[in-house]
Amino acid sequence: MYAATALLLLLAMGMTLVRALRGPTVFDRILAVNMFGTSTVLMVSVVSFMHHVTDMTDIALIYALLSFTGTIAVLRFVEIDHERREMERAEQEREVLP
Amino acid sequence: MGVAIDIILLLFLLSIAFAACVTRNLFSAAMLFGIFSLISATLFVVLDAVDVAMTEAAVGTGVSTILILITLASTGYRVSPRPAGRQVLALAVSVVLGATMVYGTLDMPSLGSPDAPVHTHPIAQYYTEVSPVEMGIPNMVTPLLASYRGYDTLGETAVVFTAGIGVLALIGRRRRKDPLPIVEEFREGGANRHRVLRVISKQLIPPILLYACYVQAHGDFGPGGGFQAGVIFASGLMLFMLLFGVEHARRIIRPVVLEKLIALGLLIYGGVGLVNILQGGAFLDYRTLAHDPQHGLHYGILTIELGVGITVAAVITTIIYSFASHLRDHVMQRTLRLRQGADAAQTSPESGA
Amino acid sequence: MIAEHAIILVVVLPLLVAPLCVLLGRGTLAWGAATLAVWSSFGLALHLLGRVLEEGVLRYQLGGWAPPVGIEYRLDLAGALVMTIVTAIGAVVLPYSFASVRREIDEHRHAWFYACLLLCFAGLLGITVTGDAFNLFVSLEISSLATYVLVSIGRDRRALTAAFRYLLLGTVGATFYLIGVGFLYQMTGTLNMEDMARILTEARPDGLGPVHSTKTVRAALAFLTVGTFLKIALFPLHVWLPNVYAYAPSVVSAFLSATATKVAILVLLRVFYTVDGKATPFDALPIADTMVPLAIVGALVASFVAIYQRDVKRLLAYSSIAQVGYMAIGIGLATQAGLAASLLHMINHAIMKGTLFLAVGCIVYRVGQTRLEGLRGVGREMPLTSTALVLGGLSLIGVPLTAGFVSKWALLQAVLADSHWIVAALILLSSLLSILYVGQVIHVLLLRKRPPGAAPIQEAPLWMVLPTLVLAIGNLWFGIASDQAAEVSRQAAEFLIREVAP
Amino acid sequence: MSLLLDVLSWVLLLSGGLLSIVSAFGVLRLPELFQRMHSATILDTLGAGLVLSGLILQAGFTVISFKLFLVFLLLALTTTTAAHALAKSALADGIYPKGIDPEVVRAGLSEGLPGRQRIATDRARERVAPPASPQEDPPPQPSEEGGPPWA
Amino acid sequence: MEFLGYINYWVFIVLMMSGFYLFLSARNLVKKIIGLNLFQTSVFIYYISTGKLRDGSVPIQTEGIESYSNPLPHVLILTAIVVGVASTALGLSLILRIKDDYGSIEEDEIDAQDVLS
Repeated sequence: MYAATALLLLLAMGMTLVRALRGPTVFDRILAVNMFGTSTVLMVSVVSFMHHVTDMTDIALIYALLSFTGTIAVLRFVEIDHERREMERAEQEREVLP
Repeated sequence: MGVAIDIILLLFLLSIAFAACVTRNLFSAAMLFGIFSLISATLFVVLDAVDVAMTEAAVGTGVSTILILITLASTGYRVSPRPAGRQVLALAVSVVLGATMVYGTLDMPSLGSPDAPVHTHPIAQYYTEVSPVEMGIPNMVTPLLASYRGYDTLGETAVVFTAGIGVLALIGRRRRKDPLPIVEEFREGGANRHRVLRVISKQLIPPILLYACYVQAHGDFGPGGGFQAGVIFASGLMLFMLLFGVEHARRIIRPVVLEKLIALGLLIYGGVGLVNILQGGAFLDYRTLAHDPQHGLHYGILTIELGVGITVAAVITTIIYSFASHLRDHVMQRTLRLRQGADAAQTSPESGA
Repeated sequence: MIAEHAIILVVVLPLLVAPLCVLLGRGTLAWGAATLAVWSSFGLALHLLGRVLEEGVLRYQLGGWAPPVGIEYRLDLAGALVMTIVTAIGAVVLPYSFASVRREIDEHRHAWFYACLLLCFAGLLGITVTGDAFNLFVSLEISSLATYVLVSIGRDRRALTAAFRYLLLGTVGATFYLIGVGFLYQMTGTLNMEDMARILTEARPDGLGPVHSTKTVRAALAFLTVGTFLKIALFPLHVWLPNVYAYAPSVVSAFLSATATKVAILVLLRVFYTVDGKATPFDALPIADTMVPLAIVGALVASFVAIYQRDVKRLLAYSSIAQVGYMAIGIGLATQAGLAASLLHMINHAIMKGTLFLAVGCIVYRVGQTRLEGLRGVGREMPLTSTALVLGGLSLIGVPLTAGFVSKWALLQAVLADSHWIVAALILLSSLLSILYVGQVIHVLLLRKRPPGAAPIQEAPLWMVLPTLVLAIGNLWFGIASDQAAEVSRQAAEFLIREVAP
Repeated sequence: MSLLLDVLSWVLLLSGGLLSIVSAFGVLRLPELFQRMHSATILDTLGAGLVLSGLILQAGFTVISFKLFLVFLLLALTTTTAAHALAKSALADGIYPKGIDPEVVRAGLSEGLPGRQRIATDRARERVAPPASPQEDPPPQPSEEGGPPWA
Repeated sequence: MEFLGYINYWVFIVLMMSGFYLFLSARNLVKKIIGLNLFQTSVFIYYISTGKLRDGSVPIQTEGIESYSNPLPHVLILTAIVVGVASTALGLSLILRIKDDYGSIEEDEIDAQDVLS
């Protein structure tokens, strides 16, 4: 029963992985990584029940926290990178003008 | 059944490693590395390494990937312009490396075989049978980490201390008399757009920090301990820094205090060892700490886990603050230059026209 | 009570004074704490050397746990020898560093500099003393990380790229060492070096012969040696060394050149003799006939390249690679005489290279750069520094009555005893080359006149010249009264070899 | 009684697994970023809810089931916020949902922001005039001209 | 099961090779660091697989379970992971400083500037 769920989750992770590898824009990749984190949380919980060692839910909790912090960090740095690209373009335009 | 999961996870790892080698986009390489360490953490769970899974996820996905992304954001490199050079030489050398390793695995005991020397050696029985009874700690990794091989962990805390001091020495901000003019509206503009994020994070950050203390103390019974707690504490502070700006975060926990905390953690750890010497035992022999050896062990392990937790939390927070403020100084200078440029442009047309 | 715990206090004292330096905050206080820690380590090291000479191997159980379960500190004569070299050089460099650091490193980084110097010092000592394979990896990482920070803390921009390349290659070397230990752990089940050596000679679980003849242990040996070659900077893997020694602050290059390679060679000896000793590694892997040619070619190429260097520190760095080649020849011979010669050469090379780099540091303190053109005639106005430099140079060449001659002579005897005529001839050839590049430096410094408009230069401050002169006289003392050092290194070699021969 | 619990948790677990397959399939096959995001959040809330409640039924009334409920609460809270942040960044980066009139998007963008942000939206507007090309190599999205049915 | 036991080792070795290849062939300094991290993480996976017992469970003492996997490799890897992160953090801060002083983080551009000076 657990094994079946684990396999289904693994299949889902596989498909998300394909999207992560193929994703054209950087946001597709961020989306895939975020979804990957969530499915890993579920995977770990199911595997811990499969091994009859139920102490692993702490790990699942940490995965959830970290995938959230990671996603927010990536988004902020993509934004900052975008803003700096804006400024570089503005700088080039200003040098061209005078 | 575990074998099928094992094989599929290994296939994932292989595909990511190849993709990382092929891709020329640095952002995607960084995120692939994030997924790689997340899957390897899941593989550790399947291979019964619970503490390592927690650390690998917290450190691999949480810290390394974020630092790589900050470096990319501040160096402004998205696609690495040149194709990888010297491919043939690199391939040849790594194939030779692989060949020696495969040659090495020919005589290895197969995975998990009970008659492998690793399991038949007397210390393996000692760690799994005698230590829980002797120490009274169910999680066998913590006594091994803190007491049997406690000196390794002291060395490791020293390594973390060196990394903290190194990053401070390299890109730490000089204690300026006049703090940088904080262009608030520039940062506010960016952060204000995420009002939803800031509200949610305000609810999330206190539980994260509380959870870090739980992980710190829970090291004896389940997966947890000094390192994981330190990293979770630092990721909580990082979340705050991300959403409320580095300047604000630096005012909450001043970098000077962090620097002292880095030193304090290592001193606590070493101090426990010196106290043991003064009490007449060997270095890091906690049995001398209290009348009953088992109590002494518990006190010793809890104290050094606390020392490790303080150092790791302070070091990772310092590293992330230094990286982020280095990035912010860069963006700041560019803004000031741009603003002066814009003012100059406004004045020169009138004078020019 | 101190004597009983001396073996652990040598390492832990500097390790714990480093965070103290950070807490103290100001550069001068940090320097004072650092000097006290290093000098007390030096005293403890001399005390330990004496005890090891009398009682043989000293042991210390960390955490009070018996060896295979816990970590054990095991100090034999070779370890005590290298420990004394490291602490002696540290004791000389620390007083020297007060003025030199003030000139070369920004003010707010002084406390961090001394913290990292102490950590590098403690890491190197940890390697010499440990009896546990994984603990050696941890100490190796402490000293390496501290070294990367020390190299890149100066103001020279090229030091950053040098430190980055050193970081990459150093981490690869450490990971190779980790793979080697992993293979050995899988075949023996333990991490204690002596326990490993014992199990390696026992029969395999499936009884096909001794454990050390398995393919895994051979691969482990290959990984350990390649990882250590990277750390020693033996010929093909020496790419990182010249820039690191050339662009690091002068205090750091003096300390590193005299100690880091010696400790890395000690790791090689641990791998060959302590861990794999009884398995007579020299026939398991073609080590002897790969190490000696590599070392000889390395010595020749490095000496040849050194002649064309325009920067004094890079020139000395290339000569370091050549000298490491001589030590590698001594070990590659796999005979007791060869091993004793390379241990003796460790002592003498530490003193030679220490003197030269400290003297160059004095010159940098006054002149500010190390390019040969800029140093024309500087020797005339800095008499004490130039005498130290000349003494060091002569010792590097191997002029009789200096330390260099003693160890080169011992090496030649060891090589001739094995009737390797070609190797002996090539050693003499590379000594001739060393005359060329040392002569070039002395010629520029002493015989050339100052450029017309150059400002007059006084002697470097007392606290910098005194340690340089102490080491220069050490050169002479070990050259003349060399029997004591030769005796200690012979005993150390004999102990390592006796461990192997049943 | 326990048989009923087992069957129920078995059903919950499998339905959660199937749901994650559906959501992953959606992420893989849907042509455009914002549609993929829509399908990604299925797994976060409902998929996780089903799987975790299946496990909670198995674990019964213990600390573990409380922790599992905590995991579900955290997941529900964080993944939705992350999806919100992702959408905002994508819009700020100039990627607009295909088939929806850019004017509507810009209105939405500028409504919630204080005046100070006019410049940011103006800049975004200029960029909308030329065909919005995201940062990387042009996206090989299938260019069915017809566009989604609701256009 | 015999054959499967060795599959894992060969997969780890392929991972190490790909990490090492990325490390050697990358021209960009950040990609070198990523390659180095991949190489180290796969070495850690190899270490943990040595400690796994076929039917052993997680090394946390619970009643009713006798055979546990060996906890020693777990402790070694806890140390090695933190050492890996420390060197990554130092490497990345060096890259930031190199970017400030040299203006680029491509290996050959930096070498070119070094050769001139």
